[in-house]
Amino acid sequence: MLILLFPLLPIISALCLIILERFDEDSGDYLSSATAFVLFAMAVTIIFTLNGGVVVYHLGGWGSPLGVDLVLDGFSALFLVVINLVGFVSMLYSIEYMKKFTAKAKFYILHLFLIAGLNGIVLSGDIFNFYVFMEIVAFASYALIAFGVEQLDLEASIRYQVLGTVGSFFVLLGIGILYSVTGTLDLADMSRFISQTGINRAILFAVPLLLFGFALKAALVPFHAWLPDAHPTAPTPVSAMLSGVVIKVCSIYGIVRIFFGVTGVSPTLLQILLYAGLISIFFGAFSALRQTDFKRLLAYSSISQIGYIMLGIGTGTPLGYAGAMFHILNHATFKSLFFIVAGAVEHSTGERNITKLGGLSDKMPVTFLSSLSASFSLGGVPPFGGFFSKLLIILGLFKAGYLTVGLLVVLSAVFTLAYFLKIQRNVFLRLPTSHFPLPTIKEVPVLMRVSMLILAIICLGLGLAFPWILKAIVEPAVAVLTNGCKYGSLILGL
Amino acid sequence: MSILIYLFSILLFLIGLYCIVSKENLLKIVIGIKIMGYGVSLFFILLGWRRDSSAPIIIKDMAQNFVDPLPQALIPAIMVISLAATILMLATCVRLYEKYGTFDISKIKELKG
Amino acid sequence: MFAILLVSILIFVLIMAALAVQIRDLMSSVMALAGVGFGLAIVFLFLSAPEVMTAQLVLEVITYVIMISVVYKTSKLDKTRKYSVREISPAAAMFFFAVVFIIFSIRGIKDLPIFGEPLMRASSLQIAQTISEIGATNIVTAILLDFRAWNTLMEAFVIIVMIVGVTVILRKKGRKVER
Amino acid sequence: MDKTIRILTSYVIGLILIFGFYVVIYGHILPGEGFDGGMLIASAFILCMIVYGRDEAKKRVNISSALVVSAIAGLLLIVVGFLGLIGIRDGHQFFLDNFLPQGDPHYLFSGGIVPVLNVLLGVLVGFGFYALFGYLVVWRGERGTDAEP
Repeated sequence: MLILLFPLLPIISALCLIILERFDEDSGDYLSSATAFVLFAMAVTIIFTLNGGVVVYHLGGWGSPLGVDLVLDGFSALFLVVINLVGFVSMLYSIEYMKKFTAKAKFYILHLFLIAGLNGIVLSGDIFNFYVFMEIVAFASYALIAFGVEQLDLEASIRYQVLGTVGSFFVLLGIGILYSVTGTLDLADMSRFISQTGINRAILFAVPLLLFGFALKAALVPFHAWLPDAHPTAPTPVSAMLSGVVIKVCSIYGIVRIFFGVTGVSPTLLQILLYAGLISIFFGAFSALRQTDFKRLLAYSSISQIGYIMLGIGTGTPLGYAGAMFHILNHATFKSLFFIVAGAVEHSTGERNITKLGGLSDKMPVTFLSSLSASFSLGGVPPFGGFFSKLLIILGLFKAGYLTVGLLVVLSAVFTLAYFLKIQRNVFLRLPTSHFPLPTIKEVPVLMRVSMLILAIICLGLGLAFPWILKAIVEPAVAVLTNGCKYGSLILGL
Repeated sequence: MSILIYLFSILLFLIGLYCIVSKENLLKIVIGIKIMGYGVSLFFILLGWRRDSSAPIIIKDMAQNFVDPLPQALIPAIMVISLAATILMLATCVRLYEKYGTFDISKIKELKG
Repeated sequence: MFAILLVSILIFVLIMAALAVQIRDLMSSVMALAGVGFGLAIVFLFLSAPEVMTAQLVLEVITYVIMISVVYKTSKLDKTRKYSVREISPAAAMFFFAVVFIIFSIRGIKDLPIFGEPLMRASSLQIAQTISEIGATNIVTAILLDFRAWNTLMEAFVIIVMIVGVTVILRKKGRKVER
Repeated sequence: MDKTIRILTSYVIGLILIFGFYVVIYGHILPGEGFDGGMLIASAFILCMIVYGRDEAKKRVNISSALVVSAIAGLLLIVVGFLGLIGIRDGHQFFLDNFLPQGDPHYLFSGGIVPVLNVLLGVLVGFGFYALFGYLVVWRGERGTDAEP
């Protein structure tokens, strides 16, 4: 019954907020962060209680092919932790940060719907329900990107809306074909039917359609046009959620659940994922080196880090899968931490251009400390989490026989370290160059510091507690990927 | 015959895609998205049609073979989603028109790529 | 006879869609879009889907009222360049993509169940249990509001998110201090 | 709007409302659905807003409180779902379970919770689209929609 609360609790508190907002304008700060904390606590208890099991909840009491089911297994438990962790931290951060914007209560309503949609995607055992939750997430993020209603925000939002809706229609066409061939909308029933009757050419037509839609949501290289505009112009807690969680859940979860679980993964599909990931790693790294705007640099680095995860999935070996899953966890923490740091720098100095900033390390110690832990974790310095996930991916590549690709990935790790040291030097360490009012800058308010410290500690904790995390969170997620098409018989057995 | 009928919905889908890709006017892009939504809902209904069978409403003493009701249950969902997408885009277009004075994409291109 | 009528209306719908794309005057291209919508409503009637037809008609009227008011409030004419450079290069890429897309879709559609015989595995169970388990006679509403009630509940919240989103986008001033 | 339209709409609005309520209430017997019925009710109010102007419509139904009514309808939908979870019907503890009696199929009181959900969905969609129309369509240039309370 606990799974049911994940999508429902934020929706209930969002609806209460709509009613509450009528009476007192600036309400909802503590209601929404309380809901986000309860969700995070529930996600952590799920990790401890689940350990490898699968929970299925039949809604309305109907069986599998008739009604809609909620399915929770190792893979979605990993995503639940990621979503609710970043959701809680960005909610805590936005209490102070959103004072600059008008209509704060509406921000909380949309942010709660965003978390509800993400939780719904991860738990839905029905392919059309997965699409409806993807639309809730899409609409909430369109409105949140255009929250500060100015020329840049509206333009980034309209560009993301057009590409997002086109991607959704392609996914919908794929779902229609899958329904017509298998006769049901339930993922487990569909996967068992396909494993019995085998793949016919209609499914081979549906797979590229779905891949096109998911690649567009994941901003892989040919379709990345919307990401470098959407993430920098959004308010900071939204861009932390967007690049930390939304581009992962909408695309990678869909790819693994539908391609690995239902239609079965062919080697050519894995090759496509591998090389698309490789291209977006290098594209993201090179264009990130040229950027001068802090958040735009982070957006490009998101493209390259998503490439790592695609690469990990594309290797096809359990080691590569473990690296990809662990990198999802790592990337969510250090990328949202970096966006929060960028927001804190912009909050106190009002300046986003790196070349003009400088010497903030002594003025803003907490921000500097957390940005250090984020850049070490991203660069892959041993005690931090990032090192282990990249190591696993590279080992997976070598095991799968992609030697040249493995060397290229090692080279790309150097690039990622390069553009993050550039940030450290420009923003925090060197003396300010131009007319920069250094003495007037003071540290960000307490709540922003608390959220930054939480994420910084978790970044370090992921590295130190790596063996336990590997066993508790990553192993069950990898088990879902490796046993692929047996997903149907596993779920229907319950 | 069955391929021809399905091709109509795929053609409608492609016309919408063409309108989005090549037109410069924002409202034409909204119209293109609406046409893509129509194409997909037509495709779902074509999937669910059954030869010589009646509409899925049980009437007291009528024959019992029905058209496939499940795609028909999904269509209101798809239409509401494409409606919501167009209305959100129209709202953003109205605000963009107020800021830029025109719907022409080439003039709105303030964000570099 | 049925096939001829169905194909002729579908051809009418395609022509109206092409018109809606190419007409330069925005108000008449919205009218052509309305033609597509109403033509589709007739097609849905032919394919014996009355529920969907009412949904299509009602949802369409609301969108066209909103579209016409937006066009009336802003610019009535599509003043973009007639055959600009931007239009030729994507048109060629689009034509190539359309050809590849149609070839693959023909290959794919051959394996779909034939037009008249849908594979009704889940829905035949639902038809059988509508009267006995639920007691409603309109099977589509029974599916929407009881078998898949969770899905329709989330549809309703899509609408609420959209409305809050529109109020957010249309408010006068976003930031307290202009950036 | 000139005189003739005002007089005609005063007659037509009654018919649209009747048809809208019919579609919502008889949704589980004859073709009609929560979405369509709610939209019909909303289109009656929207016609009144277009013809008689915004302040006239606002006297009858306030625009920003329409969004609150649709949020309350959403909460009621979830409460009906939780009622199924408590297990009023013996042995069935599921969310959105059909716990009301089924009645005889071809008459109004049949189908368990389907008509209840249908009516709530109609209220949600109707008031929601009325609020949307109040914001989007009667939006006047630079003054935006913040002018009205």
